[in-house]
Amino acid sequence: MSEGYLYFPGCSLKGTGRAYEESLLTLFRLLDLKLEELDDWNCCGATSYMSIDEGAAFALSARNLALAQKSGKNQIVVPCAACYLVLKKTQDYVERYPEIRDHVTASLRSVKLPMAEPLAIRHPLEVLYNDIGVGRIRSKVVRKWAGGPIACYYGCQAVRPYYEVDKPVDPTRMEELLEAAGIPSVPYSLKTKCCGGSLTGTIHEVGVRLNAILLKEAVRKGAKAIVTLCPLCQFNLDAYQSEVCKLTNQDLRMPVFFFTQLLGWALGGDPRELGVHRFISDAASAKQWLSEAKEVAAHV
Amino acid sequence: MEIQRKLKHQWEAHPEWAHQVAALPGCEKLFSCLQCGTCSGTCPLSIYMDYTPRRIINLVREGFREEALSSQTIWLCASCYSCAVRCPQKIQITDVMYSLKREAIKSRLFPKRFAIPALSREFYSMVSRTGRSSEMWLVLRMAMRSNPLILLTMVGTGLNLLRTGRMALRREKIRRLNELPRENSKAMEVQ
Amino acid sequence: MPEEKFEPKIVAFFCNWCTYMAADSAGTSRMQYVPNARVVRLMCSGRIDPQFVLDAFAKGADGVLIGGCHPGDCHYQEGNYKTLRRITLLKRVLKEMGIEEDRFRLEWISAAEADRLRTTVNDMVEKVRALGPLRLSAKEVIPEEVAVS
Amino acid sequence: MFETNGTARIGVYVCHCGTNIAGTVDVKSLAEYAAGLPGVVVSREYKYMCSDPGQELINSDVREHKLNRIVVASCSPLLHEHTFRTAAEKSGLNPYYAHMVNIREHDSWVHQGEKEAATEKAKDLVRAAVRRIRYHKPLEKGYVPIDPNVLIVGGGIAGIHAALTMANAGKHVYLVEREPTIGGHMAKFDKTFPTLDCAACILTPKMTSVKAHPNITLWTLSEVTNVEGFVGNYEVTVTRHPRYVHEDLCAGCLQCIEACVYKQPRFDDEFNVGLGKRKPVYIPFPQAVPQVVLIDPETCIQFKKGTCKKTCVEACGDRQAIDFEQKDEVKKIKVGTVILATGFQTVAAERVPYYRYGVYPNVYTSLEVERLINASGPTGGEVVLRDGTKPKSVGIIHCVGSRDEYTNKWCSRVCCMYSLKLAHLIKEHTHAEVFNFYIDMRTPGKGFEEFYHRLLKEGVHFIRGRVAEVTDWADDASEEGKLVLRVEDTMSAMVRRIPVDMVVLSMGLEPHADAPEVRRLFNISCGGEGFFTERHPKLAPVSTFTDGIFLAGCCQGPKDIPDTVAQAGAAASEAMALIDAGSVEIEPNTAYVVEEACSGCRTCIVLCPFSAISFVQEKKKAAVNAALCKGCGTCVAGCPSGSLRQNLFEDEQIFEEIEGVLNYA
Repeated sequence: MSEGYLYFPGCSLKGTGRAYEESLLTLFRLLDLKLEELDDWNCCGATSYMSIDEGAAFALSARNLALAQKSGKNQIVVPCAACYLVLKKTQDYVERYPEIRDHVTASLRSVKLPMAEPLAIRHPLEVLYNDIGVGRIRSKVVRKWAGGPIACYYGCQAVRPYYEVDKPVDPTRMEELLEAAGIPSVPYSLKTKCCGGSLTGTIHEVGVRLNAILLKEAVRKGAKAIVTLCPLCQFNLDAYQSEVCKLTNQDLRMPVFFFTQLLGWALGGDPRELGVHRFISDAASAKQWLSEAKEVAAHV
Repeated sequence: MEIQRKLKHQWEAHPEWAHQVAALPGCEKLFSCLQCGTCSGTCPLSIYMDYTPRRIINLVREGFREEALSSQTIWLCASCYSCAVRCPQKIQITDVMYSLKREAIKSRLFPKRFAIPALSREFYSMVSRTGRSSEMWLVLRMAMRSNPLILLTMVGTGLNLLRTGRMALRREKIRRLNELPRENSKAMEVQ
Repeated sequence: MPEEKFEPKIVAFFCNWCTYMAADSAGTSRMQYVPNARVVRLMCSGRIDPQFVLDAFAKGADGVLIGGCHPGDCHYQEGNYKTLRRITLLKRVLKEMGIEEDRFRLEWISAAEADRLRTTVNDMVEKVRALGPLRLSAKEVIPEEVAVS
Repeated sequence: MFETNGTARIGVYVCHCGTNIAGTVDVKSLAEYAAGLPGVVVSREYKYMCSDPGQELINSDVREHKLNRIVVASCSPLLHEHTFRTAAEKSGLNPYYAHMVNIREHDSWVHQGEKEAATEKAKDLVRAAVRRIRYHKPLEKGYVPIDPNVLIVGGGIAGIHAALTMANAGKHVYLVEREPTIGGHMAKFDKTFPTLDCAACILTPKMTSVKAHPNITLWTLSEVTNVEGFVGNYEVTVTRHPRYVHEDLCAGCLQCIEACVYKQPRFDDEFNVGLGKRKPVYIPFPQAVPQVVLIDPETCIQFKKGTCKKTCVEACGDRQAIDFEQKDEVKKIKVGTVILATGFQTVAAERVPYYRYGVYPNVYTSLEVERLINASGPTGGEVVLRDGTKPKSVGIIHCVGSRDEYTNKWCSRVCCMYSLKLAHLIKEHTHAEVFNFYIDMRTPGKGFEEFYHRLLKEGVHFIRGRVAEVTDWADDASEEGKLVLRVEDTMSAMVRRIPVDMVVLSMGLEPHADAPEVRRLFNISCGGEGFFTERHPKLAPVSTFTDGIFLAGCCQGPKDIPDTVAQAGAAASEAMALIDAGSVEIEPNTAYVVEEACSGCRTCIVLCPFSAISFVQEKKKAAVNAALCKGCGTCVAGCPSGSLRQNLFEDEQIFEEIEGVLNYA
């Protein structure tokens, strides 16, 4: 790991998903993993761009790959599920479709950028699981969880259609890492169902309904919190909870964490540096669980 | 309640269009669809669509262009790829949906006052100009273009975001804007 | 004829039990491929005498393709191993004669691999087309006896 | 009459094969072109050369124009070479003066829409043949005697039926079965569609008569481990694995099972696909044939620790049938023909993970449910869930592992019908609400569609849609504790959630995992999907390209019991046709030595895998034993002095062909 990883934050991690960035950087620091932010990166284009102009969409995200190439590093860590997928898909389709490759190459050439050689586009979950490993996480745990079982929620674009982050049908790496950190999880059958993404902002009522389903099932399975690996999932489940409760008239309130927050906390990170103050729903429990920590021996 | 005529004449179909779609990246296997409905069954949004994904595939395959392009379905698709990875014929349905969205916007066939095309276009123009998307500005402009009432539903959320410091008020911009791909005027003239 | 499009001629020696059948089933399933190959049917690729290949090149073939059963699948137990031994030797001879590697190919294609046959022929013709017509320089005399076994 | 190798008078016949060839190849100009080739006396094109009038054409031309060579440009020689050789023979020529050019499989069918190029190719190929055939020689037909004994591999319904058919006709049959009993999949079924007659009632009598038949040698727990020789004369090695019980001594009294130190059965019972339990000493099922117990060394204490009280041996008493020392026994047999009836396996349900088999206990495979319904099954015919309760609602999912790029592309052909059967039986046993989820309902068979209608009337739900997922996610109280099937009801174009107590996965059929080894052993070929390939899909559906080896049942492709039995009968009669002919014609494409040229270097001797070449000391020359030679020609290519030659593949013939295709006039 000496040479470290490039880091592609994506727009959300500078805004609504700020806590994801904060906790990710903290966690990686605790594990002595170097993250170097890609200089002058641009928006990946997300799903909207693809809906307007395919060529431009690929060219846009290809610029990031080109910048990465110039930086000389051969792997880039992408925490946002949407960015992760777009970058991977760009690399894949450029390989697979000559017409796309030609368009992108031309577009990059026109601004004096190289067409990047394939590089390793990686999600932090998979980096932690493969490069650090459940065992090392377990050995570094210094705090004891008091927050009750959680439901691990993977959403869609991190686990589909590319399967490097985890198994497609029943992913379990978040559970494994969190179990190692002493945080129990419940079997959660909706872990790879979609939260609707930007629908909450566009066809609001539908977006909210999708999140209602996710929260209801989490409560039904006895989860006290939801853990995510995507800024949009976290935003939807967190920001619209009160609405969901109204809609279903059930009390479905629970904190919605980033897995990096819980791991960072278990490894002794400063709650403030993990973005503990950025929760909207049930912020109280979140704060409580992430601070009231008894130190424990370095094994669980 | 209004009564609709459902008869379709073959001259209303555009078989050649089906083949154009099938020629696009990701849409190659369009014609191998068995109409099994796995896509609709696994889709979290199919329950809100006017046509289920399976029916969209068949509309395209049979060349019913207007029906497919003006459907709400393609805009409800959240690109979660469930259908794409589950289709027993490996049809990349998500890519099919994208190509339909693009054509719908180009040919102005999307549902009026429907927020999503507006969002996409705002997003597109903002990113092409600044290289970054700033959620708040995006939402504002999207709302203005489609249905300002949306904003009301968002006030609360907005305040919460402000309170927790999760809303970027400053508009992000990259340094080397010149490196961004040129805006595709054809796509944008729609505005 | 470099001015008009050059159509390579490929002589293909196929064993009766695997590759010839693959070509048959490619037909029955109407797979389409380039019409440049001419098949000479033999019972086993083991029957292929290096002189057949040299003769083919000498008499104007732009490429020679040999198709046999996968190692271990030979209808005659081990004929294709013998082929392999001879071909490796022959390849050297051809190299010395200045015949590019892509012009001479040995492929194991089982009766089940119709599609593999299709792609192999397409691919080889494409490569040979890129190389252009084979011109054996005048001093090139095909050795009458190439004893390889 | 024209047995001359002298000046060739060649007749060329171009076949249209309807439009199959004529649609792509310009047959007229091809025939005209051929007419101009040296040695060609007559050149014609005709609609169907393989038809009687087509062959008659050859016949009359031979008489009229004194032809002595025949070139037919039509389909693959693997299909009609024999036809045209016979035609030549009928017209008084030596059959080997006829030669075929493949302008269908290798030309018109693969270059559709390229009329010009395809016609050019056809011309090249015809030219090559015309040049080649000038060097043909009259040859004696080769014959080999057929050993009347037959080997049948696989003791399912296909193998059983073929064995009885041939045994009744007085042939001696070696029936080799890998499992401890014959009966195969059919023995596991409860009822059979569409007639619903009980599988055991129709199968077990046949099983017992196999055992009883004087002409059948039945070897269970046995596998074919080596095959040598050729049509009419196969030498087969069969390895009989130990059952640790002497078949001839065991009376099937089953007292040893009673006496076993394990008081309760506690090991997964293979016959009940893991749903039931058995002891280390057991009999697969009550009507097993042979009616002989066996001991499973994996679970028997005596084998694992060597410290067992051996109560089973006591119980067996004077019979002394049990023998812990039993070892593999190798049998060598000679047979003339072989029938492969090695059957199929069902797709492993784990390969379709979205249906959660092995995750949710109440998801079952169709085969498991067959055992649950079966009166002699683990629950005595009670259809109950793993917790012993009766399901109130059942979902049956068709096409699991079939018609799917991720598992198998093909339709397994029997799933629709057996799913209907299971739906009926489950309803009958449990009065549960039954839902069938299908993509297309396929009921092409006698009484099949009628059976479908019967189920419609019985009130079984039929939902056209492939279930997307089986989940325990409850959307509301009505779904609590149920398995929910989320599916698009494509007929009403609605997505539905259907909660059930039991899910049945109708697993598809696929080739046995070790089909490739069997294929290699018997030197036959497989299709891309792994089923054994028949010689011709329509005209030779039970033969293979290896003479004397025939196919029966699902090893050739998925099929139901009636078709399997029909095919087994066909395979049996094909084999008997060979046997009763007493001998079979073989290609005279053997190698021979031109003695004056042979230097006696012995290179060839090591080249021959069949040790058909010997070295004659007194002459110091090699000699080929035509009876052993298979005609591969490897020795011919290897002979440094060119003194080894091969009939039908003489160097001249091949050189002519090469130069012919290369347009050397």
